[in-house]
Parts: sequence; structure tokens; C-alpha cells
Amino acid sequence: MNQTNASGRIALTGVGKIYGAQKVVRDVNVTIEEGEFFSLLGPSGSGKTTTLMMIAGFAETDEGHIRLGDQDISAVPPKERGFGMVFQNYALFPHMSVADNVAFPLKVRKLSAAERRERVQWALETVKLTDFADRSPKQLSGGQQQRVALARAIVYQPRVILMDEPLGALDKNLRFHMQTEIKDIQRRLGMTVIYVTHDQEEAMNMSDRIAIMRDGQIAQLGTPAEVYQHPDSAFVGKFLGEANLLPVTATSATAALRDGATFACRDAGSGVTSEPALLFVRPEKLRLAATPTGLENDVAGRVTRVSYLGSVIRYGLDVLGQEMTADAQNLTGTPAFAEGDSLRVGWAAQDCRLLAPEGDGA
Amino acid sequence: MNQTNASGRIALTGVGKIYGAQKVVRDVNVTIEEGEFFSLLGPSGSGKTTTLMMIAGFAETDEGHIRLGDQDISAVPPKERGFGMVFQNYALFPHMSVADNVAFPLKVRKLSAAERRERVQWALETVKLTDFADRSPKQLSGGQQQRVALARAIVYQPRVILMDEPLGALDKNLRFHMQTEIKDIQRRLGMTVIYVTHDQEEAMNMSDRIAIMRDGQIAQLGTPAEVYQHPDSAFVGKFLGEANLLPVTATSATAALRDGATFACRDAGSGVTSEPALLFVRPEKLRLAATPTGLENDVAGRVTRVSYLGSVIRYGLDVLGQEMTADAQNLTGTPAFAEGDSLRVGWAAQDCRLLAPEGDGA
Amino acid sequence: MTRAPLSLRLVVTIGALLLIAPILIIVIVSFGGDGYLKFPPESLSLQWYDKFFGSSRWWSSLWSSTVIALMASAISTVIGFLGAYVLVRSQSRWRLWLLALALTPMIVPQVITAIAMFYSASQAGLVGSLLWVAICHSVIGLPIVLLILLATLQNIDVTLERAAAGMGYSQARIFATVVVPLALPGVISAALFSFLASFDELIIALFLTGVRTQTLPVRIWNSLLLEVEPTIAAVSTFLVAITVVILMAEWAIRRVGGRQ
Amino acid sequence: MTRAPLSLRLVVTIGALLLIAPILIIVIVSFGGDGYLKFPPESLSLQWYDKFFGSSRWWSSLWSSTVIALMASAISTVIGFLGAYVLVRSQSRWRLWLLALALTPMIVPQVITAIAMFYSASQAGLVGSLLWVAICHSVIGLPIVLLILLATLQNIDVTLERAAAGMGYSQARIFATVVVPLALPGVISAALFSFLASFDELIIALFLTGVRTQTLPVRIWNSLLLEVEPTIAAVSTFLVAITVVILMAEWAIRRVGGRQ
Repeated sequence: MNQTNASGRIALTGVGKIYGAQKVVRDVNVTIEEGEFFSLLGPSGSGKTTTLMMIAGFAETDEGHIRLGDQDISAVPPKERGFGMVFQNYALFPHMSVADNVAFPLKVRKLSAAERRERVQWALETVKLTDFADRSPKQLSGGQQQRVALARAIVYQPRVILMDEPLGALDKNLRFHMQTEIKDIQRRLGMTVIYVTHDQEEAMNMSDRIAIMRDGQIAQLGTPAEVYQHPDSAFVGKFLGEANLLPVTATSATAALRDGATFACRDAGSGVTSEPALLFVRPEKLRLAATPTGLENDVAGRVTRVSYLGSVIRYGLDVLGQEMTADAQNLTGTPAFAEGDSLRVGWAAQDCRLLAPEGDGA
Repeated sequence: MNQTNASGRIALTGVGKIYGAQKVVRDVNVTIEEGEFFSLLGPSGSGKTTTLMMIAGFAETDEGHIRLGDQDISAVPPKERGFGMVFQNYALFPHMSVADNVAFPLKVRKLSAAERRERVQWALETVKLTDFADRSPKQLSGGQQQRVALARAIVYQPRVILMDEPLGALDKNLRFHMQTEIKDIQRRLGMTVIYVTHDQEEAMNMSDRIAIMRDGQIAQLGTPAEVYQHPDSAFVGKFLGEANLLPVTATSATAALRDGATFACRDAGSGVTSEPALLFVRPEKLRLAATPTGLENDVAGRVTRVSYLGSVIRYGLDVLGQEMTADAQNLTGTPAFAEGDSLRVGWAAQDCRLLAPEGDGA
Repeated sequence: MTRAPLSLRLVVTIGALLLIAPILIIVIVSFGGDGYLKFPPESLSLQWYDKFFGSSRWWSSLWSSTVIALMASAISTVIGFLGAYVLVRSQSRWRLWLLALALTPMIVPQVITAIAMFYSASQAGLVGSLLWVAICHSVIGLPIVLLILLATLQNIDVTLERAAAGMGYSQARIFATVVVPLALPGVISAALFSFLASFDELIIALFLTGVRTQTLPVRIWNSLLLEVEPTIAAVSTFLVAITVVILMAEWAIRRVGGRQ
Repeated sequence: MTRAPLSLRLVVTIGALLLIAPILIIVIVSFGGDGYLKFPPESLSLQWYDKFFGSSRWWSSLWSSTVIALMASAISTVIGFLGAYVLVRSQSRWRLWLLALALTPMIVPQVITAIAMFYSASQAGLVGSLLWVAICHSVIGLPIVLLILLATLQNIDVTLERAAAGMGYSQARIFATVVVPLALPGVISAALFSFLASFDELIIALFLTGVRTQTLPVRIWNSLLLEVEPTIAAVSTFLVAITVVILMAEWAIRRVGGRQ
């Protein structure tokens, strides 16, 4: 079947949005490649949805340019951009059946009735809802409604689909399942997807690249593993999951000390040298042992709390007078330590980074 | 300071609730010991909140008896039960300051003004909100409002506090922190807490014992580790976290086979013998290796999907034609396997159980 | 806590019954067999209804009322729909002023509205024109139409319109395929309520209708001044019955619409 | 999408302005310096206001209107508050019927309500009694009071009452310490709106007031029949001004209440 748009590459250069006296989005520069699954991740008010609305054309692009392939679409109205769109509340038309909802975008396109039927059939098959074609959207569960919205977005085979927290209204168990399905469909059809979410696990699970937004700007941009394991700032580190941020004195970009203990870390490239700094390390990277761990970083600690969270046992630790958190997988024989135990806490140099203290921007 | 009630032990015998023709709670029997942190956990509509409302006295106990210590309180009005209560929406009085909210329950009790002030001071100190005494509740964040509600519930030192999804409105990061605080206060004051939640991690983190409810009945009752690791039913297994449920043919209560492979499991006590059964094992208990794992259960598998979730790498596996899920901690060097890799999947006999297939009740 | 005390509920029930007692008395009196207004009636008959339906004067009033109410309802529903759409979708600050303005007919004492409209009409020689009465009545009906349609349109999610625009639909097609079909139950409610508002209105009609265009409430009024006879009770009962029927129709349509 | 088309907005704005044009004309005419109603006036003066405020007949009407409206407002606010509380907290099916019953005065044509009330009053010899007018006006005000207080009480979370009960408070103390303080802005709104409903009401007052107890709208009406002089424009403007002042007070109280 033929494609609606020639290109699926979207480039934002210097994009900004102004509401009254406030810049809610500032200087966003990013090129989303054809066939890429790209997420805008951030807390509420970070500008991620506004950025998506500018790409969709529902909000005016006050500054900079948005290009689709070689064409500047900054001033093109939404109905001419030809993007698919999936909303958090599904935005299904309650007065139409599932099949009519899916056929809706085809009705403004010049297609024969047979071709239209065929496309609707294909879209419903893709989302595994063929049996529900004649139902009303209201008769479906949340997950099924979201699938109808997806079918409606892919039915005219746009090269680009924009999704605004599409799984935000679903409960936890269903969410992971739907993430897998959306990702599979995106791969199979080779679509570009721009995905807005505030759920870091969701973004990491689905995306090729993630832009973490804060105060209208991109705080960091990279693959899931890059941003999770090597954050450039304490904000990104904390936003993507549990993070230990131990206040230390940096002696170089890779070495620090605190209370006589010395630490060796991977270079963060953040320019931290001999200042107060934060030593970043994820809780699951900490190794706990009764005897020295033999890792590059190894300090004495004490267990202050043992939390049973199911798949994970979370230890609260007192390390050099600071609270730290270590996550251990709930394997046979865990928890291995009890409240009050003294132990050694170790981690590899490549698993930690020195970051600028918070409040210093970025 | 003197206590309001003599006892903090609550016993439910044969408790039931009928709405119209429907029994929304049926035959609930449980004794909650003094000083215990007890959770009612279940999906919405499972009867957990209705059960709590009967204990509080806001709903009539249609069947059975509720006892506080030796006294039958089934027909006692709420205002004479003397329980503390914390609601999901905080239920703070918007027309009163924080201090007046906390002092409110003391105003119907015969206390001197000095004693009243002292108690309010103590309660606000306990929840670390002394500086906010003169604020209006509306000026506080969600977490702070919840702390005020907690202070108001403990200020008259009831032996029993009932909590109805108190953290349901808070976001994920704050939630873990508040769980820790509530648990600490409960321990320090030796209160009995009956806690309703639908968040399994929250229930496991805080509770001494958990009752998992389903369709108005207790599906399983036990410590967090018991119910998480040794569920009696597929429902409980799936509700408490990710679960592998491999259809097998049981040959005894501890042995099963599928496609020629034999499995050895811990006795579930569920009476499964030589029937179609489900082999239950948690994703984090699976060991993946290129060569045989040497564990009691060891089968060949293939990686169908690798999901990067941050602290965890989740592998989708094809094992004997069935989908299975394995969670590996995101340690240095992971993911160790890629999509399409063939490998061995092993787990210890003590980490798996044979359960009755779903639909067979319980 | 979930139940109000019995004493309170009793008081409220008795109060509510007292509220409609006078109306019930009129209804009962209208079926009286006596020669004058008497409660309770000594015998029952339909004589006053015969008189009502047999009189061409009453029929012509019913006709005037109906024509005026239909026109007023059409005018205020169309204008109210457009107004409500603009008010719901507009973000600017003046929307509140506009709303306040549109609600003035509900707020200004009706005598004064009537005087103002009469004064304007007499300057333009419009007294006695059915269309002019309908226009004035549509002003009276506008606030209720606006309130109903504001609520209706507010419940139509703007993302539905965005979704359609994203799929390539023009504003006009979105209006036709999404907004109007979804707002239909509210539009019908608004039309029925504005019909009633006009059908039952007295004061403005009293000022603006000529001898030949008297509406039903006006003729009831004039009859009261001339002859106190039970026909008026029959006409009143008829008017109440029509009101009740229209309200029940509205309720039924709303239920069916809600189920869809 | 978030903005309505310019053309639509223009139409709506012009329409809204036309709505209040007649009222504006009356206000302007009331300040005329000519000897008769003339628009636009050739000169400006306060002569008609002088006449209005200098007349003991107008003053006594203002007095009657105020006394009746105060009583009516008190009665309907108290009954409406209790009724709304019962309706909000009650779970049973008859609450809808009760609500429908309480809203009848809003639905039944006012002429007919007036006839019914007059008939009941004349049977009991109550015509001319200020208290009886107030009671009838309180019936007219009840629906609006109910609607305001239902909305107000619905916003008072039942868990607040449960929380207080759980802490050992009796129903009466919960009412005094929680429900009434939280509902206060709504109660004030309801009192003001029911005051206005009575203050501006014409038809029922026309039937029920005696010569000495004529309310302001009734005297405007009677004056219209006797002498068409610009004093009526001045009185009308005064009535509109009072209405606007009360509504602005209501709005101010609501804003302060909302901020608290």
C-alpha cells in the first residue's frame, strides 16, 4: 500500500513556545530519523506535551522551525501534516462503531469502498480487534479502546505517529503488555513514532532514543542505556529511577574523596574537577558483602532498613554518615543481611559518575 | 499519656456485607493482633474497602461479628469505636489551619488546654510538620497533607488506626518515602494499623501480614514473603507481581512434566496431584546460562525479546513453546543475552510450586 | 452518615407536597361540575374543557402561542448553539463578560425587560407582530439554552476535534460529523426548554401582542380580569399538562441519548 | 482549534450587545431632561430620580418589597438548605421525585402558580398579608436556592463528615463545625438570589398584595397603566442597579470564599 508522506524524518531547530511572558519550551533541537521510536520524557510541566502539540500543529511554533523531510511545516495546519495521532484519553468517537472510527480518517481520502474496507480490516487485524468491529467504543475495556485508537492512527499509513501518553490511563500490568504490542507494530510497519510519557520505565522499554525534558529544555538525549547509566545531571539520574547521590569532594573528573575514603569513577564528561560534587551510582550496582568486595570502590556500611518489595529486596544503608540505597534481586536465600548488620559496600568505577551538585543548573 | 482503648486486637468472624442481592463481602475471618501492621490488598471491587468501612462502622456489618478486644463492636456507631482514620483524599478540614485540624479530635475529649496544646505539638513533631502549624491545608503539598491527616489520626492516641489507600494520590517517588515514615511511626507507637491498598509493593513493604482479597473473600493470608513466594493460587501469584505460569501435567504434588521435560517443585499444599496444573515461578528466580545451570529444573529456551527497564533487564523467553519471562538485575555487563540466543533456563525446586489451573476457583 | 435523619426527611417531604398543593387544587377544580370555582367540587365533569376546546378565541390563542414558541425556540437554539460553541472553545478573558451579557435577560427583572422591549417595539411600530414577540421571547429563552448547551459542549472533548483535524478534516466537516451529532441530545433539550419558556411567558406577551395575536397566558390573564369562571382552571390545567409532557419528552430523550 | 473563527466570534459579540440594548435605552432615558420619554434625550437631568425618591408612595413600595424579599429569602434559604442536605446525602430513589417536586415552581407557568396561590389565599383570607406574599415568593425562590445549595453540598466531601464522626463527633456537632461553615459561601449566594427573585417578582405580587402593600414591580406596573411618565424609567434603572449590586456582592463573596 502506498504511503501518505514521502519522508518520516522530523527535524526541530531552535523550537520554542511562549505563553504570555513565559517560555514554556526553549531552543529544542533534535532530528528524529525515519523509523525511529523517539520519546519525550519528563515530569509534568516540562514542556514535553507542548513540544508534541507543536509537532502536531495544534500549538503554534512561536520560535524556530519544524521540518518534515525537506519541507518546513512550522506553519502548516494540522489537517495537512498527515500525521497519525494517539491521545491519552483515546479520543474515540462515541457515536460511531469501532469499524467506523477506524474508517473515519479514510473518508477524507480518495479511496474506493473496497480499498477502504480492506484497510480497516488490515488495521483491526494488526491490533487484534477484528471481532470487535461492530461494537461501540464504550463497550470496550481501556486496553481495547487504546488499540482502536492505534488502529485509527495507522489505517492511513502515515509515516509518523505522535502519541501523547497513550498508556497513561491503563493499569500497571496491562501497560507492559501494550508497550510490547505498540513497539512490535512500530517495528513491523517501520513508522516513525514520537512518544510523550512521564513513565521512565515505559520510555526505556520502547524507545530507540529518549529526550529527557526539564523546564522546557532537553536536559539529556540518548539511548535508554546511556541516559539511565550515564546521566549528565543529578536531575536526570533521579528522574530515571532510584539513585544514590553521595556528596563528595572531587579531586579530578574521575576521582573524589569523602571522610578519608577515596572513590574512582568513570568520566562523566560533565567538567566536574575539584569542587563539591555528587557521586552517582544506581542501587542495583552496589555489591554488599560481609568482607571487602574487591571492587574499585569499597567502603564500610551498616544496614538501617530491609524492605521486602517482592522481586527486589531494598536495603537502606548508612555509608559515611549518608543514607544510601542498595537493591538486591530477591533470589533464594535473600535477604542476606538484617537491620543493624555491618558490611562492606562496593561498586565498580564504570558504574559511577561524578555530577555537579543540584541547583547549579542542568 | 493514657490510651483511648484498652485493647488493639481486632477479630472478624464470619463478616459479610450484602448490597441488594449481591454479597460484596463473604465470610471474612481474621484476627489482627495488637501492634500488627495488617494490609487488605486486592483489585478494585474485591471488597477490601467495604471490609474496612465495616471495621470503622461507616458500613453496617450485615453478617458475622467484629470484636475489639473482648467487646463486640459490630453495632457500635463510628463515633464510639475510637479508631483513628486516614483517608485517601486526606479529608482535612479546609476551613481550619493545620494545628486546628490536628486539635479537632481533642475538642470532643475532656482535656485541659495545656494538655491539648502539648498533644498537638507532639503529633506535629511526630510527622515532622511543626513549622506548618499555622498554614492552611490547601497551602501544603500532597505528601504534607497526608502527614497532617496522619497527625490528626494519632493525636488522641487510638490503639487502632484504619487507613484507606492513604498514599493512592501521591506519585511514585514520594510514595516509597511515605511508606517508610508511616511504618516507622506505627512501630514507634505500637499501634495496630489496618491498611487498605491495591499496590502490592506498598503492602509488601509495610505489612506484617497481608490478606489478599478477591470477590469479597480472603484469597490468601500471610506474611509478605509467604504470599509473594508461595501463592496458593494463580490469582495471588499474578496479582503480587510478574509470574510465570507454565501449563504442565502434575504427576504428584511436587512433580510435573511437559513435552518430556520433568519438573520438581516445593509442595504448594494446594492438593494438586495428577491433573493439568500450572507451574509457578517468579521471573527473578530464573537463572539463564549458556550451559546447563545445574539447578533441579533445567530446560532449553530461546530469547525472543530483551527489554531494557532500567534497574532490570527483562527477557522474553520461548520455553517448550510457551512464553516465559526472566528478570535479571541490570549489572555491569548486562544484557548478557540477545534476541534469538539459545540458552538454558533453570530454577530451584524450592522457588516453584504447582498450582491449580485458573477458573477452578480460589 | 449516608442517611439523613428521619425527622429531616419527613419535614422535607411534607414541605415538597405543600409546594404543589395549590397547583393540585386548580387541577381538581377544573374538573368540577359546579357553576363556579369550588373546592372541593361537589361533582365532576368535563364541562369547562368543552368550553375551552369549543371556543375559537381559545383556539386562536393556542395557535399564536405555538407559532411564537416555535419561532422563539428555533432562534434561541441556533444562536445559543453558536454562542455556546464560541464560549466553550475560546480561551480569552472576554468570554466571561460575554457570558454575563448573554445571561442578563435571566437577571434583569422581567417587568423592566418587558418595558424596554415594548418601548423599542413601539418606536419601530412592531407591536402585534408575531415575529417580534418571538424574537423577544428568544431573548428570554437564550440564557437557559446557553446554560444547557455550555454544559453539553463542555462534555465534548476537544481532543475529538483535534483527532479529526489531525486526520485531515476541515473545521466545517468536523462540525458536521463530530460536534453536532454529539451535541444533539443537548440541542433537543435546549429547543424544548426554550419552547416552554416562550409558551408560558406572560408579561412580555402582555405588552407586545395585539388583540388578534394574544397568547394563551395573555388570554388567561385577560379572562381573569373580565370573568372569574372555571374555564381558566381548565386552560391552566391544559397548560400545565403540556409543560409536563414536554418535560417528560425531554427527560426521555436525554435518557436514550445517555445510553447510546 | 482552540480558537473559534473570527466571524463566529463577531456574530456572537454583536448578538450579545443587541440583547442588552433595550435595557441600556431605558437607563439612558431615565436620565433625560425632557418632559416625556424620549430617546435619545435632548438634555440630561436627575429630575425623575428626584420624583421617585421624593414620593412617599414609591418609598412605601420599596419598603414592602424589601420586607417581603427579606422574609422570602430567609424562608427559602433555611428550607432549601435542609432539603439540599437531605437530597445530597440520601441514597434512595425517591430523592429524584422529591427534587422534581421542589423544582415545580420553576416549571409551572407563573400565571398559573399565581392563580393557584391567589385562590388558596382568598379562601383563607390572606390576600394583602406581607407574610403570605413572602411565603409564596419563597416557593418561587426555592428552586434556585436548591440548585445552588445542591451544588455547594455536593462539593463537601462526605469523608469530611465521616472523619469527624470517627473522631467522636455527633451529627449535630458535625453540622455546626463542618457542614455549615463549609457551605457558607453557597448559603450566602442562595440567600441573595432568592432575595432578588422575590424583589423582582411581579405576577404573584400583583395578585396577592393589597393597596398598601404594593411592591416596587407592582407599583411600576400600576403606574404604567395610569401615567406613562419617565419616573418609571428611573425606578426601573434603580431596580436594575440594585440587582447588579447584589449580583456583584454575590460574585465577590464567592471569590473570597473560593480563595480561602
